[in-house]
Amino acid sequence: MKHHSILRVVSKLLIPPIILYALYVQWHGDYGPGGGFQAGVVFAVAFILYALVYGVDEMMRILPPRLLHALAGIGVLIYAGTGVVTMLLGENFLGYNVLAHDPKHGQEWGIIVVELGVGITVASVMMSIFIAFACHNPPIKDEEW
Amino acid sequence: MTNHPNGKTEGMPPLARLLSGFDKPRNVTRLFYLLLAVCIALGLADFLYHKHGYFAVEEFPAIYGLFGFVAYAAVIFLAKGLRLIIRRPEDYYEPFAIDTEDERAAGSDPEATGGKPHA
Amino acid sequence: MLDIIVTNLPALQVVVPLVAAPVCAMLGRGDRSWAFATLVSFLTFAISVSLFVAAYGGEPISYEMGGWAPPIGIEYRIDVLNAFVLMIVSGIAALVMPYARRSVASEIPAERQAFFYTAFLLCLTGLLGVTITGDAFNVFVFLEISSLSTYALVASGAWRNKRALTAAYNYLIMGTVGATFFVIGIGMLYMITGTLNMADLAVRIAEHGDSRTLRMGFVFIFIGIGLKLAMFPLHLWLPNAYSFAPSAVTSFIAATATKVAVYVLLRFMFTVFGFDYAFQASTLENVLLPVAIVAMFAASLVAIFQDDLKRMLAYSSIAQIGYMLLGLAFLTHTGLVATIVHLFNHAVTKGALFMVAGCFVLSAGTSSISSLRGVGRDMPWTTAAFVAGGLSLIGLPLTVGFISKWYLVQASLELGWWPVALLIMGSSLLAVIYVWRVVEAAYLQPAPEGVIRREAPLSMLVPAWILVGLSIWFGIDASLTTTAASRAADTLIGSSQILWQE
Amino acid sequence: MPEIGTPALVYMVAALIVPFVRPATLRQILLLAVPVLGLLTFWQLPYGTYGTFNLMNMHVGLMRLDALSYVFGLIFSLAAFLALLYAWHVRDTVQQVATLLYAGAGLGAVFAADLVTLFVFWEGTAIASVFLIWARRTEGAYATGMRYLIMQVGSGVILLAGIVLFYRETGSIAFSRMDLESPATWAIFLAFGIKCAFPLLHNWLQDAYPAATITGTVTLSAFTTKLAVYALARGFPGTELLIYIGATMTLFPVFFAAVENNLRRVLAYSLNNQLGFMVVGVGIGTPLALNGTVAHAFCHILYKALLFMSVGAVMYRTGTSKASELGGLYKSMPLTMIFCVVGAMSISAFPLFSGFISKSLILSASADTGHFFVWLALVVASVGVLEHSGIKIPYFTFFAHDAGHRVKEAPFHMLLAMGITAALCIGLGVFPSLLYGILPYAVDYTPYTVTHVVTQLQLLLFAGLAFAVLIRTGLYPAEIRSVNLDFDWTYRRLLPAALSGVAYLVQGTWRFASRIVMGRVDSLIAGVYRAHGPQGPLARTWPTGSMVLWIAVLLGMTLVLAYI
Repeated sequence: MKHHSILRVVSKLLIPPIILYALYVQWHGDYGPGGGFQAGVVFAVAFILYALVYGVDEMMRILPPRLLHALAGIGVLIYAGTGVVTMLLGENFLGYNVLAHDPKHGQEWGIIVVELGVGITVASVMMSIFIAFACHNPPIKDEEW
Repeated sequence: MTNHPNGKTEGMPPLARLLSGFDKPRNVTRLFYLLLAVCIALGLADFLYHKHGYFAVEEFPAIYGLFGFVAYAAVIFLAKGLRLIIRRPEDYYEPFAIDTEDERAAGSDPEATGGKPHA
Repeated sequence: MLDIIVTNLPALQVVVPLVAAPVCAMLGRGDRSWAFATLVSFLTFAISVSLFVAAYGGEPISYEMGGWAPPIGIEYRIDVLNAFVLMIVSGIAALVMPYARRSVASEIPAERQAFFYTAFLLCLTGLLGVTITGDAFNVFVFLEISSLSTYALVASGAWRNKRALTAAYNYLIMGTVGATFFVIGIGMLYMITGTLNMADLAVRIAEHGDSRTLRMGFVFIFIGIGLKLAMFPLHLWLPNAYSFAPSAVTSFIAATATKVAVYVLLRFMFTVFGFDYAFQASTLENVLLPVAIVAMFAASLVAIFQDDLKRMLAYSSIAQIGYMLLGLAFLTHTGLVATIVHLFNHAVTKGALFMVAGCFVLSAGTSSISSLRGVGRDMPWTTAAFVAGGLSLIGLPLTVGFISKWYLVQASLELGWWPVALLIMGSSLLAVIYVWRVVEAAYLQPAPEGVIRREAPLSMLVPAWILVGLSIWFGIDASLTTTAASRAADTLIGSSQILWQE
Repeated sequence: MPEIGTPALVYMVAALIVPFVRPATLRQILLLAVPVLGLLTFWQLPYGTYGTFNLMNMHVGLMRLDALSYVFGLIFSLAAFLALLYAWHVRDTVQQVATLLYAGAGLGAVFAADLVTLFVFWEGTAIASVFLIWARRTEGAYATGMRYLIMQVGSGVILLAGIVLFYRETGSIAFSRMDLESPATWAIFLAFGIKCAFPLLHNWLQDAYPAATITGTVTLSAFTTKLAVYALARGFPGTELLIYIGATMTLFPVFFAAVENNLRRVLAYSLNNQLGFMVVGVGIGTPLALNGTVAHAFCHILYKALLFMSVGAVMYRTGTSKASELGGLYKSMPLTMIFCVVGAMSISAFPLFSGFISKSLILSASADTGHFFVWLALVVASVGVLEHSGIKIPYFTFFAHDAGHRVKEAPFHMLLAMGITAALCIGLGVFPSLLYGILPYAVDYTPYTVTHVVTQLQLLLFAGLAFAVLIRTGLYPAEIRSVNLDFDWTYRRLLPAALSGVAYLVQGTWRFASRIVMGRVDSLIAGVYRAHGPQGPLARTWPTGSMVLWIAVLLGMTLVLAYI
């Protein structure tokens, strides 16, 4: 890919806006269209684009699969943890009302945190899947078939 | 008890030595007469006490004794007759019948019989 | 604190394994994740036992997710029936986990075990979620969680036999078809009623009355779940999935996954579609009854000719599912009791048998019946467990299998369908044949020379024997299971209108 | 001891453990401890029903403790202990486990409060006991065991059929007094009858007991038939039919025993004859008669075990139990001889021996109720008992012509077992109140009256005199190696012969028909295999397409149904 200078320059230019857009979708998910699922995918796309242009190894230097797996788990934990916190505060599971002094604020906080968890998980799972396909390092080698 | 007299008593357990004169013909005859005497005495004893029977026939003196004697003889003779009908050679139910198999298989002491070790 | 736990038990039932799954993935090493997952499975079992105790006597427990009231929010609704199923699922999981350590260690490389247990916990989450939820769409979601993780679990058999990958892929395709049918059905229901809550659905369907869309919806849901529960001609995914999956997985999903699907079918038939007796009855009588009877025979016959023990048991499972569907097809109280009792009994029996098969795989390296010759002498306890489980499969008195058959025969006689009763007994004879084939190989044939097979480790034997013990215990004293089943049948009938017209 | 439902459990658990206990001595000690522990489970328990639960809406009670079952439980435990002590030398775990299971099942059956439990243990005794025969490990023993098993399991199957019918008639499975008025009770009666060796159903007994191992026979003699007597006493007391069945039972074995050469078979016939007394007692059904039955069963188990033990000890040392091969053994085995004579005198009902105090109860009961001919039959049978068990067994074994066996005295543990049993026989004879005190009904009976003692002695001694006379005159039938026909001839010879005759006639047709049928069956199996075999269409699982096709078919079918 070294000689595809146009692709490299353009992608370098594109990646920051993509991430920014992903973050926008993420943080406006509570009252506008969007949310963790979409944001996660868009966010992952930025890194996948990077990997396509610069190679998977480069991407894995930033985000090793181990970290991605952990992030996927952490995302779920953030989601479920919110539910547990509301439970501990005396509401039902995922009953956000108690998260702030005002139920409306509570709902907002709750959604944002939950969506964050979703977003992290989706992004890291997307990237994991991409790496799994892109790396020629499957758990079962071709010769073994 | 008519069989080859065996005067030797050595090698026998002490208790057996005590009994060892038992099968001498002279002693067997003595024993027989002793039994006869006891029987007669028992028959006569019926006259000495008041019998409590369930049935009238029991009142007859020595009826139990006579009945025992007759019934015993009857059983023997009937059995002898029966044997004429039902007796068959030992291998009648062959194969797979225990009657002709080595009985030691049932768990005899292998030393004492000098036989082969069995189950 | 205790108060919080008690009020949130229904949520915890699902949340605990759900939260545990990612944690398990992050723990890394095999042993640590195993220990953690085992702990979680015990915890889950404890929760479901307390839920069962709470639901056994009184009213159904209702739990509102996120505090949103039922028709809009998601509701978890626990009555005797699903509390019973929850207990089966989590109980089997709690027994499979201790069993899994040695079995998994021999079948899956150490660095992958953490993910294996993660998938296992997710599968457990899914199955529990399907059972506990009172929301139709939520059923679909959890069904997918359990199915997806099951695909992964089946595929993880690939380290032992590469065909597991193909089996998992086939299962994925077929399972997805089933799930799609199911979601189409739910879509149709939503189209008509505008609600997804089961209780609310029932009310609105009753108000709405009969319509073609509704019937379409019913048929799609019926077929979709039929595939998930391996109803006879739709069973093709099952033998491969069961025989190529790792042993621990097989004993877990064989004992739980299809049972949960049967539960969903019961729930939709009675609680949701309580609207049209004649139509449902005709579907049951003309489709389910023949399908069930054919399953009892065809699958048993196939089992007779199989050489692989796990495969044989898999076909036997299909036949046993035939019994459960048969009880449902009777559409009487006794029939339902038979179905629910068999649900439990078969879970226990088949769980034990697949565990035994796993022991054979561990020690003999294979589960083919011809290579199990003479194994009765090398592995007496394992083989004895198989014999006891096999007796239950046949339905001998003093085993749970007998209790199920007893109720089935009784149900068929109540209706005067004595040919069906005869067929039930006839198919038991087929079970005698395929169980006997194994017993003959294990006890009567000489062991192949030079083969060393050691008795399975205690950690595997004990769970298998616990299940065998249960299958005998509840075969002798069936009062708990039959009473629970009878109450569950009462709830089902009470929640529907279809049987009222009788 | 904690309440554990049924003492059978102790035996079952022990049977599980025993095969794994090493060394052998520890195992023997454990074995001996089992009957003691079993006894402790019900020894001090107040009367009542224990271990009750609901089995599919039927009330099951594992242990019903009342006066009747208590006596039987006691004697069964005692018999199990003595048999195990006698078998101290046996190292064969098959026999040890079988003995435990058999005794346990016997106890379980005696305590069963309901018919289902009874059935389970009833079959248990059958299946466990056959191993005592098979343990001889010869082909003859195997065939005999099979015949025995068929009869015993047949009894169980008939019992089960009876129970099912009974349940359908009455809706209850409680085991209590029944009347012979429906097919159900007749079936149950027949099942009991087979195990009790009723005439024409008796051959399994004479067939099997001589075939078992030496120690096995001792065990066998105690449980099966007495269990049947118990079951009859529980279920059919006062059934008049039983009086005549019992009277026949006391008489006919006498003749067979007189000409039988195998001493263990002689004892089996004698066992049958003794059962007759008990059955008569059940048939009369008055408290006195039932007391007599129970007492006789109690004493009988002891002295019959003693006789089997002494003949067994002789067999253990000499390797044979045939009268024609034995004789003169008192010189080698004097103690065994004395114990044998004690057993012989007990079974012949000499005063001061246990038979005297129990048999008189039944005789008196029959006379009390005015059954003259029955009473007469019993008296004749008593003479017969003297003949084959009282005289023939000890005489031909220990006296008669010396067969030349010079062997050691029986091993110590056998002597000990025999000694204890002999002591019990005499003890019960001398102190009848020991036994009378535990009988189901209050006993108002004095066995030792002048009349009774004198008449009994007359009967026995004059009969003995007859024997002496016959021996001296050479009229007594000599012991000859032979097989004597009995009713088993019908199924061991007549039936096979008849079958082969019929088979010959039918063969032609059969061959013709079978060729066609077999052809059909073969093609059917082949067809089934084509469809269901590993390569058959029904076992194909890989094509996803066919699955989708099936979904379509099923969906279509259901939709069509939905729209009709």
